[in-house]
Amino acid sequence: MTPVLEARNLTVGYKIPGGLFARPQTLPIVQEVNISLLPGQTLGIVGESGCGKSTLGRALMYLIKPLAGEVLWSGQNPAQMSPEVLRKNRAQMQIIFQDPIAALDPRMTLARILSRPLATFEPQLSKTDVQTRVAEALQRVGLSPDFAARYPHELSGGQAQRVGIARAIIGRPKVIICDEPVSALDVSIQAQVVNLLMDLQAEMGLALVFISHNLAVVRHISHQVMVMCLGRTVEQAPRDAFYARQLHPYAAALKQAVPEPDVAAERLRRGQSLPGELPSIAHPPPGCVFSSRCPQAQDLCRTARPLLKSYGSGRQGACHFIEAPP
Amino acid sequence: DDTLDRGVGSEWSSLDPHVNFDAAAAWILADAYEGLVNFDSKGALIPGAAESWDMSEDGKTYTFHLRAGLKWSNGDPLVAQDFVNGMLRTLNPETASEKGYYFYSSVQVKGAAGLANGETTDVSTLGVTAPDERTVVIEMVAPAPHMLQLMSSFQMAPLHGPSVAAHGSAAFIDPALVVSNGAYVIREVVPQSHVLLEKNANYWDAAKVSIPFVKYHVTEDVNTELLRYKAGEIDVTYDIPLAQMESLKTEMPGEVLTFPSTYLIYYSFNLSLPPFDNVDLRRALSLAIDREVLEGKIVKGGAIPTYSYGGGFDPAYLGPQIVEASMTQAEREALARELYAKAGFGPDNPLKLSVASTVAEINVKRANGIALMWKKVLGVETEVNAQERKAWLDLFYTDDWGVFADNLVGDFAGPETFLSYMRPSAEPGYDWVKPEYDTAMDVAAAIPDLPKRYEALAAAEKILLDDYIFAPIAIEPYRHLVKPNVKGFEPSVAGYHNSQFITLE
Amino acid sequence: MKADLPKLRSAASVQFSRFSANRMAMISVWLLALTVALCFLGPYAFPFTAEDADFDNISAGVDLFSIHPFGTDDYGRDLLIRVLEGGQVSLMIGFLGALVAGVIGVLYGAVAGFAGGRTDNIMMRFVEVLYGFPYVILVILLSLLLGGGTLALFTALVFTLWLTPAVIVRAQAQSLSRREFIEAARAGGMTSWQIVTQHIVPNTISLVIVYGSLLVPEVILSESFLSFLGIGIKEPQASWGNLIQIGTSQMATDLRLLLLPGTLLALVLFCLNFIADGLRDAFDPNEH
Amino acid sequence: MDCETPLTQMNTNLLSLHDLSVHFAHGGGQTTVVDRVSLTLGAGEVLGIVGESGSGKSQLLFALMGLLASNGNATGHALFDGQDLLSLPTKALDRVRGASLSMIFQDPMTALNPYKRIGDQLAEGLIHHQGLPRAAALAEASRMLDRVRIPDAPRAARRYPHEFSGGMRQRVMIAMALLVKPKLLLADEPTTALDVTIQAQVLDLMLEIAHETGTAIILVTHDLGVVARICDRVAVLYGGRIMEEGPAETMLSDPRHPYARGLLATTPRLEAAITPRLPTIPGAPRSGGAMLPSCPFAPRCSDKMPACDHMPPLRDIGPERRLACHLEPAP
Amino acid sequence: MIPFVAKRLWNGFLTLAALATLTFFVMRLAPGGPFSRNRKISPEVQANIEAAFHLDEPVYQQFARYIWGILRGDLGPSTRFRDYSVNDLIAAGLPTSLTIGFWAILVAALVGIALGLAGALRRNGWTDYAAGAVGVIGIAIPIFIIGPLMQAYFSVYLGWLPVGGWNDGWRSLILPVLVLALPNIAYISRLTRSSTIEVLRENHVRTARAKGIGPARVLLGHAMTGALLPVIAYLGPASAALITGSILIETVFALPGIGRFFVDAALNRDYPLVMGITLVYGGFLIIFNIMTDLVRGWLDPRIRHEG
Ligand SMILES: Nc1ncnc2c1ncn2[C@@H]1O[C@H](COP(=O)(O)OP(=O)(O)OP(=O)(O)O)[C@@H](O)[C@H]1O
Ligand SMILES: Nc1ncnc2c1ncn2[C@@H]1O[C@H](COP(=O)(O)OP(=O)(O)OP(=O)(O)O)[C@@H](O)[C@H]1O
Ligand SMILES: [Mg+2]
Ligand SMILES: [Mg+2]
Repeated sequence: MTPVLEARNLTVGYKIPGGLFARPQTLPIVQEVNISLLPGQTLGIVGESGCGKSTLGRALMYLIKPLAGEVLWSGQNPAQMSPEVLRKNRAQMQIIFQDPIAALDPRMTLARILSRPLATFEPQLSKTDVQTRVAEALQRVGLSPDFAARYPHELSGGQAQRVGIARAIIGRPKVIICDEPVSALDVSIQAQVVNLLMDLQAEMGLALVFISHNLAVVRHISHQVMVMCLGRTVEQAPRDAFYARQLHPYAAALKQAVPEPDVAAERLRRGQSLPGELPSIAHPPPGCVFSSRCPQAQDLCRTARPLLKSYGSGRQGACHFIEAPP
Repeated sequence: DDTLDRGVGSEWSSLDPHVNFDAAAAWILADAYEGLVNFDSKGALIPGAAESWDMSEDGKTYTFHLRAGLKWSNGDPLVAQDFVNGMLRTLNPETASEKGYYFYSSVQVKGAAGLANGETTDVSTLGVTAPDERTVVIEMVAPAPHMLQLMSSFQMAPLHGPSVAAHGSAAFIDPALVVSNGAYVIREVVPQSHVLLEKNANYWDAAKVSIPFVKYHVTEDVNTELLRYKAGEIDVTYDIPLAQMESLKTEMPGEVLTFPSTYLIYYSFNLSLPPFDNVDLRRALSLAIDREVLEGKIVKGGAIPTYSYGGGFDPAYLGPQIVEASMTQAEREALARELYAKAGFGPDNPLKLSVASTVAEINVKRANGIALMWKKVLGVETEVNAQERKAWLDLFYTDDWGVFADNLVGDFAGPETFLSYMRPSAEPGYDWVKPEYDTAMDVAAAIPDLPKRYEALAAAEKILLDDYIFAPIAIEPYRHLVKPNVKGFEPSVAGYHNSQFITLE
Repeated sequence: MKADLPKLRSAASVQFSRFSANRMAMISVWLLALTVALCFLGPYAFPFTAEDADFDNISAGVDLFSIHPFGTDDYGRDLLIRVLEGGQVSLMIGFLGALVAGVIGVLYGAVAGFAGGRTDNIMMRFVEVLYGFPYVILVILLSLLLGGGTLALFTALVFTLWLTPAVIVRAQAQSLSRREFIEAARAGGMTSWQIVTQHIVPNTISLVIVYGSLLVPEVILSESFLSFLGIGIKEPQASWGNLIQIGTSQMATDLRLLLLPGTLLALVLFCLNFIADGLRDAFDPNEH
Repeated sequence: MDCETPLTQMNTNLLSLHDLSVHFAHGGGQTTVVDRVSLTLGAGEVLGIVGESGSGKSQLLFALMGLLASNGNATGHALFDGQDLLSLPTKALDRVRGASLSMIFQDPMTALNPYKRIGDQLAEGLIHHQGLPRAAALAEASRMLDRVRIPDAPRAARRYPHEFSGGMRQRVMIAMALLVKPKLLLADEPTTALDVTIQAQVLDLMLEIAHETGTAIILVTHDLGVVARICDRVAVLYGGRIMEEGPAETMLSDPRHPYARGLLATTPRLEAAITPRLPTIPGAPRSGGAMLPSCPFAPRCSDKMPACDHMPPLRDIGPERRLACHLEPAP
Repeated sequence: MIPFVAKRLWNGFLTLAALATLTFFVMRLAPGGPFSRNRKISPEVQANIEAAFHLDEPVYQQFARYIWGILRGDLGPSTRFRDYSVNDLIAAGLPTSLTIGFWAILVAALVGIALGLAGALRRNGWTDYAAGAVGVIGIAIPIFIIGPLMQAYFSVYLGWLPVGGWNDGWRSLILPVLVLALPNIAYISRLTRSSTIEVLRENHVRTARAKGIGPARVLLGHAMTGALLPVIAYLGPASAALITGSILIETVFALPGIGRFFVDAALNRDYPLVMGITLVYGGFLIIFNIMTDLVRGWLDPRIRHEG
């Protein structure tokens, strides 16, 4: 099967103004990332805040042009598509933006926002059909149909986030890139939305890229998990293997730090967060990106960057000191 | 206050006396330069740099005798050759002056045409010579009694060769470089703003010049000029807003000055475009215009209604008998209707025409008035096609018009400048074929004696008027507001008001 | 799951009701409608037309109970009718001109600002060339090419008036196209044109409405300037621009000639001002 | 209006809300999104508010800050430091806001001024309220950025919001609110965009500063883990009403309200077995609409009874615990 | 930034070249020439005069000559104002136009923005209506009416200020500047009001209010930046137009500026002068547009050139 979404050695960055005399510079953010996503599969991406997850998501949608490497949509490179073909292909993919409110046009009612993708995907729909579909989509994300008449500024944060989700699913795309899609939802609705995405996946082979900080949710929905740190993949593994044991110390630290709704346990963990400097993505350290905070860091880690290596059964890690997995 | 502030309307095109073509700048130049003759405060011809002159028997040669001891403003002696050089400069194609036509067309100075055309560059072919330092001799091809009118500084300014040779056109505008021979010298020039003149101590008649400074202000907008006048910034205006003529006459009775100019308004018909080839129709249209109402009540600019073409400027010229002039308006209108019907038009078959006019307010107003009169008297449907000036000029030569709101400014206050303009041989573009007129004009042109010449001209004018190739409308006046303390600013048909004859009280 | 459809009020009907709740705007709409009706119907109430000159009655003064209630002009034509008929032309040109200039400018600017980069650069440099081209010459050429008629007039009016809205909208579009919802629209597979018309333009609407309301009088007044260059409304047809022009030249002696058309124009402007504000508010989803 | 506690008694607390309601005018009608909320908060106390999405948490905080949208208005009383925030004139309110009362907004993406450098935005409050010179304020700001784990803080202070990731902006918001050392910090889902390691650090920082300066915190969150980590007390909001309130320990170990119980039960856990579907609270969530006299949770409640047609009052059910439910407290 | 400016200047140069070329050729399609008069002079003489100004050459040759002239910094002789070269005329008129335009745009921007902000803050209150009325008046009463009225009152009746001319220092400046600023005040205030209303509701303004820094600083420090972005875009071409002279103002106040030269030149088919002023205006326009883009980039980092 060809992957619906693939990234090969993808490097993405931003232009930053270059000061008085200089031309704008390009600052690479995401570096040499490889992704391959089959239909019906979910890739969970977790990682440090500011490590380039959203940037990667945008690049996968070809909203930012890669600096190097390539993105492939069902084997085709959007860089080589005509604008029209690009647009059509892009419509098959959807993205749920991290910032729910900013991604909604303040001058459109939800009805218009939600019927927009339908006009692209199913232009033949009648007006009442569109209305029905909009109402249905709202309900599926736990909003009542009469929200359709509202404007974005009349929504709560979670409601806006759900509208973003509704917009992404309404056209029944092949791929959805979800950038922290449930962060503002209470657990019950969060569960409802995750269930919805999984239902869709089962129904029509939807492929998902699921960026989240909630490791429990990621565990639930993903087939593959990828951990990013400072723009690079530090670990990639099938879900069960990953949750059973993390190869990379950062991934392990992440799992350690997940808070539990248990007051006694949590109180004990107060003040026990990872020490050490956070490196800036603009000036990445020469060695391992995690070296400044890694409890096991050695001199080698500070001077040589570990490469992403395979450790069998689909597991990859980028650390000098990974013990071979069982 | 030792400064006389005068308005000059819009910006002059040049302060170079051999190039300037504007009437307004002519005031400034008449103050700064003096020709062989001059005009007094009433516009009468008086001796200028020349104290006297003689005419030959055949009227073709004039000899001017310069005053003794004439000087340029920088003290250099002014000699007869300077006048000859002035004319040569005007005629020289390199000067790119349009004023040469005074010498080869208005009067025919021997050799002038050849020099102006660039046929020859040999200055000795010119019939203007300076046999000695105080004598200028001008030979013409044909007698022309009006030539004296063309000997003032506007046409006949002398040339201070060294400064022009050294500095080019800057020699006329840079106060440090200007050398002139008039009652005043130029002290300050700010384009679009003003020119300041100061009394010339080296002027031969400097003792009689009373105002030390004269400042000419550019004020394009007449309403602004009026306000400036009211605020005391200007003593003599260039013009008066038409709409305010009446009220100003009552508001400041002694200060409104109007008198006829050589600016003739007439409406030409396109002879090569039917139905205007029909003389009856042309006459009908002319008759239907109530010139009194038009000028007195509608345009209100103080223009003098006229039925003739060459008359009204020089009182000595009586012109031909004109029947229209002695009819009442009712009679004219009756006749007009009759002729209109005769030409085949009527209420069911109204004439439709378009008047090509410039966009100037006064012209549009007049055109509108005439259109409404034609409509009322004859039922003619008129569209006023107001065009920007250059387009209007161009339009004339395209023949793509029915009626042309025409005008002509005479070179001097006499009939001949107008009548010779209409000569078919002069190709003014009216498509009027009339050998009789050319012959009649030739006859007149050969007569050196003025009264006899005027009789012959009147005969010619009769031929012209009888064909109604145009409808004469009115003679535009000069309109000035003059502060009560300004004395010596008096009516002058040619429009000369040299500051040297003005006094401030 | 099947949703029962709620009865939704369309955005347009919400906007309409919001607009009609704005008292000043509604008064203005009625006043404007009244003015328009007067201009188009009023002249029929008189036994003569705007072109009938009454030479015995030139420059008659105001006498509300006479046949010429506001007097006559320099040719004895009834001033009131001329002002009303002038209104027909001016209002038509004003609104149509503003509309056309506005639409062209807004779309052009929105496209340039949204497209950015080279396209934007070329489009805006073109605008600069048009800005820079000597207007007087342009108008003269237009009158040569198209004759002095309405088409030339209209072209001359619109030719430059669309440039400024284009510049303003382009600036807005530039900021907007960096916003995430535009990115979302692009991600949703909308064509650039759809994004421009459905996202960019609606988000500049309040500026556009306000600027448009200023364009109307600008068009009406520029028309009189154009008649200085030989194109424009030709006599005997009246227009407010011309009437104001004539009135201005006589304002020192006969203010009446200026006041009548001037007041009507000012009235229309005030109405537009309030209507624009009302529309602005009505289109603003944040208003309640 | 029926007062449960006399106003004077509230003065001992840093903040006491009394029957605070928020209404939105809506094309003629009115909707109530926060309904008669009464709460108290002592100095240095950390109160967690959890609740359904759209239950009025953010609006409650906005009401306190005087920042409701133009169509919103708040009624009731909110005594803070002896002043009623709801009736303070803007001028007086401005002496409180940003000085002793600050807020972390839920939407960090749009809440930062896109036209100003991060550092300037942070320093502004200090300059205004504490009269610090600009340079000193900027230095403070970059120190605080460092504490919220923004890498390369001095340089970051000179950058603009759009150059920051979502989580970084959120931390900037946190830094901004903490910088002025307020008496009360209103934190609206402050760590949603942070990975758990940084979240832990930031929460620690908030506590640390709260201890240093005696700052009380109202923390809105959906993450019961976060509640467990730093909250002293928790209030559960549903449909604009407080359903249950009590100390964090007991609330998390022994929630009484069916909704609170549902929340705890549906929280996804790392150790749980992977099921095809995540458990949810059955029934459709509320979505605005008119306030009914009934309990807003009733339609979804598995223990629904006829009495639920009337909203039960918030009653004391144990030490510092209050509950608004007709269900008898479990034995 | 400097590379950006350099690139824009280069583009501007190309624009100017395009403008010059277009104007040069298209201008000659207009009827009439610099020396057409209603009294027709003989064709030979006419030809001689035109030859003196090289008008007899084929147009492309004239163009080449013109370009060569520009390269040497010589814009050629004026045909309407015969005593001067185009360089002289621009040097004489531009300072006046610049001075008046500069003050007018300054006054218009300050007053317009202030009125707009006031209107936005006190929406549908008296301040707003008053600001709106100023706007309507600024637009409805054209310069050729308000100018004479002011002259009649302040100059003729009160005698405080000169009616016209450019001889009275700052006193000559006041009326033209005011009258010229008025319509621009209208535009600027209306645009400002509209965009301020919008910006005031953005979330980041709410954040600013949460800081308790007071309404004035919220407005000036936070809301205004966004609100001014479209206004600044408007100011680019508007400033270029004002600074290079307004024909109406210069006529009504009898001021020696290049706005009047421009129209006069166009009406008289003074090709070199039209070209010269077109280039000056085009140059200013391009520079102002670069400046507004820079200012907008400075205010809004998101649109900062290539940022
Ligand atoms: N301007 C407004 N006009 C009308 N209703 C509004 C407005 N703003 C918010 N609401 C409604 O008020 C209710 C409460 O919103 P609020 O933002 O307080 O929710 P929340 O509890 O913070 O939810 P979330 O967790 O999703 O952020 C929501 O139903 C929302 O739709
Ligand atoms: N427009 C921009 N210009 C320069 N740098 C940028 C820009 N946008 C983002 N960055 C930088 O890129 C990095 C990655 O940003 P991104 O938004 O992809 O992070 P993220 O992984 O999504 O983080 P979070 O979890 O906090 O949302 C950040 O360090 C940010 O500072
Ligand atoms: Mg992100
Ligand atoms: Mg919220």
